[in-house]
Amino acid sequence: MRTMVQPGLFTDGEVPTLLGSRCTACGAHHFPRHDTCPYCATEDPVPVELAGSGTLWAWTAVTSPPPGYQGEIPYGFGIVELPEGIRIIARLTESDPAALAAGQPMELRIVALHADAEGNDVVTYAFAPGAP
Amino acid sequence: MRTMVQPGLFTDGEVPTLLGSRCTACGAHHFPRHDTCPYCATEDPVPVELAGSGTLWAWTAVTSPPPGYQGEIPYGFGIVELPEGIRIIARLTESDPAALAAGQPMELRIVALHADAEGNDVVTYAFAPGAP
Amino acid sequence: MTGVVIAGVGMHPFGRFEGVTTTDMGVHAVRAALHEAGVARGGFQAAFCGTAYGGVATGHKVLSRLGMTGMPIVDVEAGCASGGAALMLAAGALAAGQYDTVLVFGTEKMPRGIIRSSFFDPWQEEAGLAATPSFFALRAQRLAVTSGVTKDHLAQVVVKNRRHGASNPDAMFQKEITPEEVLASRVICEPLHLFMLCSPNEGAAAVVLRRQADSPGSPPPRSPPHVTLAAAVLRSHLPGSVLSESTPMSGLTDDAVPSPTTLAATAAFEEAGLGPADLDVVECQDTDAARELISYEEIGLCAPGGSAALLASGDTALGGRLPVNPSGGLLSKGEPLGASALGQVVELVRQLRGQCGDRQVDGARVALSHTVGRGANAGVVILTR
Amino acid sequence: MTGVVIAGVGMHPFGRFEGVTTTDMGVHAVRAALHEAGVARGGFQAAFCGTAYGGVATGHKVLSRLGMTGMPIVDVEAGCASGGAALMLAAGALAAGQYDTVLVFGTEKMPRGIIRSSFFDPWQEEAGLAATPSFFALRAQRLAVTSGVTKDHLAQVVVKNRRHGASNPDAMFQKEITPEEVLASRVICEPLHLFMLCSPNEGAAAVVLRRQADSPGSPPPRSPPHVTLAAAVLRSHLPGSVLSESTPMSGLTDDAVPSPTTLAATAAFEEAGLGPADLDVVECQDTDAARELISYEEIGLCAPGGSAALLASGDTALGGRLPVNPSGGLLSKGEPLGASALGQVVELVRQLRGQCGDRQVDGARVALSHTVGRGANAGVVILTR
Ligand SMILES: [Zn+2]
Ligand SMILES: [Zn+2]
Repeated sequence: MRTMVQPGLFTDGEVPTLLGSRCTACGAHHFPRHDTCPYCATEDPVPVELAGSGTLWAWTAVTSPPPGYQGEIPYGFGIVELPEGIRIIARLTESDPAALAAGQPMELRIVALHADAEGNDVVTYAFAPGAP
Repeated sequence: MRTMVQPGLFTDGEVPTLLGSRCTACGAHHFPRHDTCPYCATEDPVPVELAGSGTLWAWTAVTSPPPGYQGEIPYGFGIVELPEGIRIIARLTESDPAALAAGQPMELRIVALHADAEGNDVVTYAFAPGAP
Repeated sequence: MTGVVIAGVGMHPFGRFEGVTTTDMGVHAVRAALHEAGVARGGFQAAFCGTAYGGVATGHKVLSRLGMTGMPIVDVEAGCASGGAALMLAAGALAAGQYDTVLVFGTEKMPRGIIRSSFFDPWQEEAGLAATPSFFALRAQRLAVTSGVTKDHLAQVVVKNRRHGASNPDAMFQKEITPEEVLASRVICEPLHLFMLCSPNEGAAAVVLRRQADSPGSPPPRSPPHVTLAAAVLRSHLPGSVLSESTPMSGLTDDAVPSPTTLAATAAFEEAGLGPADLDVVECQDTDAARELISYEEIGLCAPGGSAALLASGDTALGGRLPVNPSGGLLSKGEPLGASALGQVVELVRQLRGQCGDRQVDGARVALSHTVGRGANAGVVILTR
Repeated sequence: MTGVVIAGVGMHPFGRFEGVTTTDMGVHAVRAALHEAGVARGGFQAAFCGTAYGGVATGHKVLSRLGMTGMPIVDVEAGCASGGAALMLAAGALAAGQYDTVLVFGTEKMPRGIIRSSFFDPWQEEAGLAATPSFFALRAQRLAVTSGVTKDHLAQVVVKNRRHGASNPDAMFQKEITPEEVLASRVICEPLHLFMLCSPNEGAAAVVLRRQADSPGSPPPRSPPHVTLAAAVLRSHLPGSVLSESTPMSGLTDDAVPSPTTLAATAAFEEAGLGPADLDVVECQDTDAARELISYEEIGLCAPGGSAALLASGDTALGGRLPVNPSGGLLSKGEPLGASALGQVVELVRQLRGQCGDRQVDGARVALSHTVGRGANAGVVILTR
């Protein structure tokens, strides 16, 4: 069985998506979903599914486990720019910084973090190098 | 073996004493020892041994273990007035509030709290009903 | 007088709310207060957030969620008086002309179970001296000596406040209780029984303050009667009393040292140009039943030693001369540290506006809020209309 | 101008001090500052204490030990900018005429090991996204793109600050380091190596502020040259940057949103009636080596994109046109959150007085202190003599 690290962040289907929102007043996109637009304080953003692919904007690798993390190290950590005009903080499947390049295509994946007490795989969103 | 819950608070001899200080400027007594008088801010209190007996000023009993406490419950908890003109918060050996009375004589005792990891008795100061 | 008016208030009920975060509650209260004040994004220039357990950047998380950041946001911790401290800072900054409009809020989810306070040293814990309710019990016992307070009086405080709280939709306990039920609850520390102690819990409260000079000549359409902040004072303890909220290990036999509450109340009355006789309604610290009675004496609602008699007279119950804790007090509401002082202010603003329904104090024009807690800090706020 | 002067400063060295408590360190720093200001018991009317990990009533414990309580004591938490927030509140209250003299101090013992911040949600921790140094690394990597900053530049920041710190008796590391040693330390997160990150540690700092109107016409005998608080500003973040200290999970591709540091610096320069060109010495946030370079650009010490060139010019080293972090910065001193901002102020006051010996910036007359941390909060203080 798979269990999401947090409900409401992403869908875990064949083609996964990130669950964001869009402000109907200023047009900005948000991730995770907001009930108030952080950019203009309008209170009625609409839920949207964000694009599943984007380009790499910044990246590094985490080499020792941060607080509360039980998965494997090292892992990639970076920022992916989506066509909606937003940048997302995310895990990267590639943990060798030298194997990545600015602007390269990235695709959304759902990846396993660790097994929980019931033996379920806890999964989260991540980006992987994609087809050019 | 016995070990003090905190060094510098009391002596653990045949006739135990509380280790206080006295302000040479305003004459007030302190417990525990202070390096600055809390009452007049003078910086040179002198160390003194406080009287080993006093009178009961207020008391109750603790019936469930407070945070960080590993000893037995219930135990007495109260305030004893010493002839130096100070009132001391202390454990009481008597845990039945009905067995105590305002103004009754109290005597200093060193009592065991619990055994530490090495099997030593951790001891602290307490007051017991004394001879009238 | 501070020259500051209350432009709006908001509240998240006090209680236990599974799945609702500290931020969620803060957003709820702040949104309500801003709405009432007619203040939108950009309409205030600083924010003060009271919290004790909210953690890093509590205020920022609330305002980020609302899309309202950029201004100074300061998180303030002053124990039970956190909200009072935040109000004092905000009022001072407004009076200085630093800002025109300031947001003050508090939000808190108290940990469950016995709360381990970082206030005590490890040896105090190990020796069993970090027994918070015991200190309350010793104060209650002394009150029997100085003021003739009996267990029946203590039960009566609970009965009164729970009766008041029964009509407060923001209270945790909205149900009356009998003296017999109070005295049948288990003894925590003689003379205090379980129901004589308030419950640590969760909640949020928010207040928008505005400089009077910048207030419109007539209140905006949505606005109820103008409430003015006549004083907001914070004081710490002076050494001397072994039973002070500063929780020392010793004290003097000299009983003449004023409490932090007396220091704060005296300064607040002076700032407001008012005295105890001018008060119509009071919200005071009732962490335990005895604490309410001590507050009567320390604030000056009665002479020293007179608290049992004042309670017995019925004056401090709804319908009496000077209702105390018409909200139900902490004994009905519970105590979310960072929010409790502002929760009192919200209640009193609503009392002064005449919005309190069944628990309304008729014609209230002058109100006092009082909190005091470990540190020690005492906060006293006086409001008028 | 705030109309406020620095009457005295004091400091407990930054480092690791086994058996010395948060209170002990605060007492040490406060006592020194009060002594320098010639202020005794009763000589100040309010106290503001910055701390993040000190726990309940941190300020009260320090002042209780000194026998100086009764006045309002407020504990302030604003992350790395806690001290800056406390200074801003104190300066505002003095300017408002609420007080004549105010004590501001910060004291901190940071937990050892990886610090678990309550800032992040549990799911962020579980997903490995609560990786604080990684955010710093991403900022450093972007700085390579926008400003041509290389690993050699990052190493050079460390070398410069450690050289400065070698003559600071209050610093944790008082030993120079070579670029080779920096680059040989292990990689924490590309491009950041271990020695490019500051160490969380322990320490305290204190400042006594006085309203100018109440200062004696001529400084008291013991007093060194008068230092004036020209500005003390705190700002939070505006949303937009995914790499903001507010640590959002997403941001916009719009890069035009000003950082909290830029907001605070702009407001501080305006309040002081000064600009970056007027500065003689700066202490800025160097949590990591890249952060110092980002600070150059955000404060306006150089144009956007110019930080690598400014560093390479040698201008920001001791002996250069505008020395930055003459104290050695956090890279030499370590970072006790609640004390770090006031530690900068202590250093700058001593620089303006000409008391800094081997690390003295000759003839310094205008100084700027800058801190920024999670929240986000940025504090900027400008001092002049
Ligand atoms: Zn919007
Ligand atoms: Zn003295």
